[in-house]
Amino acid sequence: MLEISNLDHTYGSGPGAHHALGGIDLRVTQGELVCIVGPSGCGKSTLLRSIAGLLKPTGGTITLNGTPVDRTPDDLAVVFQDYSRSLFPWMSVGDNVALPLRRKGMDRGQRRAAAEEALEQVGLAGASGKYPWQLSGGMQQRVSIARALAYRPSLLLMDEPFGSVDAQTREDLEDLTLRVRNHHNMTILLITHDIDESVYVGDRVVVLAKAPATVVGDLRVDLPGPRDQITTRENPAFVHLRAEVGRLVRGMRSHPAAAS
Amino acid sequence: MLEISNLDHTYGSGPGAHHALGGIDLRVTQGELVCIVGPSGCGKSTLLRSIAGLLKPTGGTITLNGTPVDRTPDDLAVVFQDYSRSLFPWMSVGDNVALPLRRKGMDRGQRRAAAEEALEQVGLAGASGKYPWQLSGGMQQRVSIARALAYRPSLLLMDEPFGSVDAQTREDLEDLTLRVRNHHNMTILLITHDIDESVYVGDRVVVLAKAPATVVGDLRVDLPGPRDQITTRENPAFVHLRAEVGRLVRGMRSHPAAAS
Amino acid sequence: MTAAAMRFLRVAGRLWLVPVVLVAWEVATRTAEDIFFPPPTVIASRMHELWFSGPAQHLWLTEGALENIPTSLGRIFSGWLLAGVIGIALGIMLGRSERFSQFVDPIIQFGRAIPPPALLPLFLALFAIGTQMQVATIVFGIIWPILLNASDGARHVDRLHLETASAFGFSRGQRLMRVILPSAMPKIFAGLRLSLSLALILMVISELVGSTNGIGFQLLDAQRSYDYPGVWGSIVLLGVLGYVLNTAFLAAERRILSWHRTANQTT
Amino acid sequence: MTGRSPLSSRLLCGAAGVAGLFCVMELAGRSGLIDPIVFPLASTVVSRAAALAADGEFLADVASTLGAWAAGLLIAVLVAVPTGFLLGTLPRVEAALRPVLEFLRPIPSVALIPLALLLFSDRFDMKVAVIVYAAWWPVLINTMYGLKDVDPLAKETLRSFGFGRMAVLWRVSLPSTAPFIATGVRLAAAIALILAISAELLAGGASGIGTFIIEAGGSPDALEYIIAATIWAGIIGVVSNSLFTLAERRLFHWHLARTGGTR
Amino acid sequence: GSDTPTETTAANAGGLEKTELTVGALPIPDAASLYIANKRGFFKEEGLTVTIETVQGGAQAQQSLMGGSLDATQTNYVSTFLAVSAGNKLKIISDMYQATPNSFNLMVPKGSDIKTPADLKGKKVAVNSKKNIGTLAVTSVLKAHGLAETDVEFLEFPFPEMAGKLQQGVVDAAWMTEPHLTAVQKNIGATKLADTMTGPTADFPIAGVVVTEDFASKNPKTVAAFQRAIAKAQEIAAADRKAVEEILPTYTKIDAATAAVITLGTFPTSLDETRLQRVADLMLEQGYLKSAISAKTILPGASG
Ligand SMILES: Nc1ncnc2c1ncn2[C@@H]1O[C@H](COP(=O)(O)OP(=O)(O)OP(=O)(O)O)[C@@H](O)[C@H]1O
Ligand SMILES: Nc1ncnc2c1ncn2[C@@H]1O[C@H](COP(=O)(O)OP(=O)(O)OP(=O)(O)O)[C@@H](O)[C@H]1O
Ligand SMILES: [Mg+2]
Ligand SMILES: [Mg+2]
Repeated sequence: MLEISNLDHTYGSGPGAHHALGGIDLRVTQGELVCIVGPSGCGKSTLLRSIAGLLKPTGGTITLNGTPVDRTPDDLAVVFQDYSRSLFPWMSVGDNVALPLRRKGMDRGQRRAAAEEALEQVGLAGASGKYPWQLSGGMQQRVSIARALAYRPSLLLMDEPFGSVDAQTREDLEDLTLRVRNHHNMTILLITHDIDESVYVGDRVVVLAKAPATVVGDLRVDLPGPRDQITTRENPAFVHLRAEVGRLVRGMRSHPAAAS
Repeated sequence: MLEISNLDHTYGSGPGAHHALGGIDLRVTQGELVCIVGPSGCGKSTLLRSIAGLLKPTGGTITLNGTPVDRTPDDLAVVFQDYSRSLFPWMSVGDNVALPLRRKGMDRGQRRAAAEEALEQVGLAGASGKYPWQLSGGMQQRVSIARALAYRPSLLLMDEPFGSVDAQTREDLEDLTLRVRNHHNMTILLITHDIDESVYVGDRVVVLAKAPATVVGDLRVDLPGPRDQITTRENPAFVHLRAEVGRLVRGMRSHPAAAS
Repeated sequence: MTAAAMRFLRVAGRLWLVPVVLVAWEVATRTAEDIFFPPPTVIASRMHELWFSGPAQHLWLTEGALENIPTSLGRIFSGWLLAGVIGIALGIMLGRSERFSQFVDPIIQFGRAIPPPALLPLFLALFAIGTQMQVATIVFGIIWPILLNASDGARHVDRLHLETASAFGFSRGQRLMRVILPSAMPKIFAGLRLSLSLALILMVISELVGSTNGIGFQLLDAQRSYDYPGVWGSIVLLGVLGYVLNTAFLAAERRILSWHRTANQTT
Repeated sequence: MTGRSPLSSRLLCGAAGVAGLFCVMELAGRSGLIDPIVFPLASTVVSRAAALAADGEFLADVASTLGAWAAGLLIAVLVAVPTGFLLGTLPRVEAALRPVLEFLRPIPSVALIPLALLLFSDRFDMKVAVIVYAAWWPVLINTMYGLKDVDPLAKETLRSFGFGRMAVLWRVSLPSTAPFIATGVRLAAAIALILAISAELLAGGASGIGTFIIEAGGSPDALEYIIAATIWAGIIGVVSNSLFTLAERRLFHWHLARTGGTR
Repeated sequence: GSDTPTETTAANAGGLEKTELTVGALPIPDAASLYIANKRGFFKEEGLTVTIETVQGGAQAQQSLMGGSLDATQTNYVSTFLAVSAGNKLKIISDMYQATPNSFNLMVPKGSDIKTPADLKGKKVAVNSKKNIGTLAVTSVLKAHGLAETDVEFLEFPFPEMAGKLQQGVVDAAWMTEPHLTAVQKNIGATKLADTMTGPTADFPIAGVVVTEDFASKNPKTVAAFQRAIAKAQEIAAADRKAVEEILPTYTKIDAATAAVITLGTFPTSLDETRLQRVADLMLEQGYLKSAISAKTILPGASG
């Protein structure tokens, strides 16, 4: 579905230039949930923005369902890392969630209902009349998740979507994401810093190395589904994978094949 | 040093009002590092803002070193949850970090050196000439940590300061915080969603319950110092405490005494 | 392609509309044959005669040009600078102090709506006739965009920026110079740019009364002598001056607000 | 926030400010600092202005000026905002038009009135044209600067959901620029009033505040009349500005809440 | 609007090309006959509906003529000749106002050192508009006292502000007309230095009504009707000062008491070519005109 080959990006030019992506190759099939982990500042968000067509990479190609991405592809949703700035302060929370649904040709009532439902799923029932700036950080983050999920995109890009919520809510949101993915056969790319999370939630975990970013590991997560917060995390395969990813992120190579 | 009694805050008035804090009592002594955990949207940031004098609570009192807080106290630093908006886009990263140091009576060269040092400590050596919007999310968060640490305040308030960085960096920053605290005898209040972190880093963990926030648990962390990422986390006392905090956050009381 | 050729093409790309407009104007006026609307070539030759037919050692400027253009420019600049300083200072005070603004706001809104020519008698009473009075008129006429935009910019600083400033115990001066001023800067610049061209307009108005030199005076003189090419020449001169000033202003703005431009760039 | 109504305190403080200015002017006149022959006493002028309020003819003048003012301002805003968006979003168009626009901007509208007289056979049209010419600049410039201030992430958010240029313009750029455009409109409102009066002053006509001032010019008490009429212009300015501010507060409460508006 | 259909019919019977006229007038005594004619129905009798609009000055009014928002306007003759010499095609259709002694004086502040116009050398003189009747008249006085136009500095101020300027010493003398002349004597005790309407400017023609040449040639009957109405009003104004005093407060802010004491000019009852020629000649002599203009060319009937 999504094919990225030799993706390269340099910010700026001249002496202040920053080579952020250094030839990334990645292939994601329909319905897959790929987690991307890597050190802070390595280029994960840059990669995501390129896929979303929000940034024109300086090299390489991205194709989505066979067509090259040169503008924002259709049927895509993004949960931005800087979620608070991506909500519109002049709209109520409900309107923020409902707005993209216009593109789906829903009428007013349907949009409203879908928004309410999505907000309820992320634990914000009753907040739809408030404004984003009346919510706490974690609540804002959940609004932006609700907005993306309500949209039911075929490709969903999430940039550290669960970073500002408490452990309990985080688990609930992870499970919600898995549920929605299964129901609607979405393809999801999820950036996270939580290694446990990446293994728990992902079908694959891609590890990026730093400056310029390259893929240093690409691990298939073969855990029995449906996943469950308690049993899955106790599974020895989970514990093993998590240690493996941890080592990769810390720069120790687990076995030669994983190195790029 | 810091005494909070019966703190109460309601946002807005009339039918849209939100009762965020419902009588919080808390006492922090000089040099203590208190972690605050609680579900998303429970009122942690509200509490922090009240202590920083940025928000006038609707009830209760806060005293710092004997004087009531009605405006921002001296010698205080804050790492805001919304770190990216708290950096000034018109200044370079180095200037952002160096600016508050003027208050400390440092001259230009000293300020510059202190900023460079703080940036290096958070792993951003060489970034001081860049602008905040040229950095990744996690890097911006580290700039705001560097700014706070370089300032060497006697009271440091941190609102989910390590949420956007990778696991490795997170551990480094935790240790850095502990080191700086020990060197300069700072008092620190740290809000986090990571229960492990709260136990690892804190002298005490305070658990807040939701809507309106009240203190439902206040656990002393009696772990041998100096702490260490590997040995401390393997300590049975650590494992026990972390389970305890987890239960409290999830709303199950561990034992009657912990309830407020 | 050489850098010089590139630069030339860039400038040409920016200015292509100018000759188009000029030709259209020439054709339209030549066909209309109205004495009130002389063709640009006639205007140009009148401008040449008025200002640019002087001796070589004066850079071909005539005495009329040397007398009138620098005086007027002097008035514009001193008026604009003064208005900038007063407008920014007062605007920020208004934006940051609710109290102060409550007391002064009606007076300001009142002053804003008063046609500057109507206040000429007051300025004539308060200031010495001549440049002082004219500068006062210019300041009064152009200060409003700066004042309003500055107070708006200062009032609407991102709350978290202010909170950061208080959390770190910024002094009043730092808060002002490092937080409020930079974040209000884009708006202040919009105000400054507006008032720069307003300054030209007000310069003309202020030279309409009790004045003996300046571009505005020449315009008036041409008007009452029924010298239509002269009138148009003065108007064109004002336009050209305005264009030059604005270009210089934009160049300065680009340097000062560079963070702003790149920070808000969309990819 | 204090307990008492912010509106009444606003009115009280404003009144105090105005009273203060009045006293200063009156004292300056009485002490001889400003010769009353040169600039009449504040009390004389104010009583003259008060008398005008009961003068039916003057009220008709005011109504006539306000008509042209409202029409001119409305047209100016309707033309300037779309143009500002066009120029703000299409840099190439802006680059091509800039020399022409920047050439036109400093041309005094007052100098254009004689030309407008030649072009328009209807006085009202002439007034409106001159007002539009002068009043659209602040709206245009503020719109363009406001557009530069739009958070790029907000725009990207909508784009990522597949919305087109127009939708982004309409749903993100417009609302987030709106408060700044509103400031431009407030600036333009005052300029429009000034131009309405100036146009009447230069061109004459059957009625209008400017015409009133011309008529007063033949009187020995001309200065008093002129300044009294000017006071009414100022009052119109204060009232219209308060209305605009009120509307802004209602429309852009989100803007105030997010920025340090209440501090 | 034409409110009474009967009159429109009457007008059409008279063959008028245009029955509704908009006429510009300045709020000064010069325009009295226009208002008298309107008030007493002289225009109506001729089948004309005249709307009088206030204008600020001759130049703008002429532009309104060209633009079409005015059909005719009051203007002073100096402006008219200047405009004609610049190529404007104008016709004077009625004479309205003529100077009398002491109607336009040079004033100096109380206790001024300037005793005769000869003392004005190097001094500042306020006029309402440069290159117009004020400078023309003052210059002719200067010439009579052996000075030239360049020996003084002329500054422009509106009439109402001149008192203040004299008082402040911004100007040393001011050329003024009624009602300001009376007011300045009363308010600041200013004194008369010279009457500027003597010698070459004695009984000088001041103001009349102009239309565009185009208008005059297209609407000869309307113009004639207008002239007849104005002539009737001029006769009343010339003969009966009370009539003028009565009409003044209706279109200016001059009150009845002031109207009773000010010095008025005279209201000529016919349009006389030779009188107008004096203006053109004096302007030529003082360099206001580059070449001679025959007054005849700007009277209706002659093609200019
Ligand atoms: N607009 C920009 N201009 C210049 N450099 C940039 C810009 N945006 C990002 N960078 C640089 O590119 C690198 C990668 O940034 P990116 O945001 O992709 O990192 P990331 O992997 O998402 O990090 P994090 O986990 O901290 O969010 C960083 O080193 C950053 O400094
Ligand atoms: N400006 C405001 N107006 C109205 N309600 C607000 C405002 N700010 C916060 N609240 C409400 O107060 C409650 C507590 O908010 P707060 O930001 O303190 O939560 P938090 O504990 O920091 O949550 P998180 O972990 O998600 O950041 C939330 O329910 C929020 O909706
Ligand atoms: Mg990122
Ligand atoms: Mg919070």
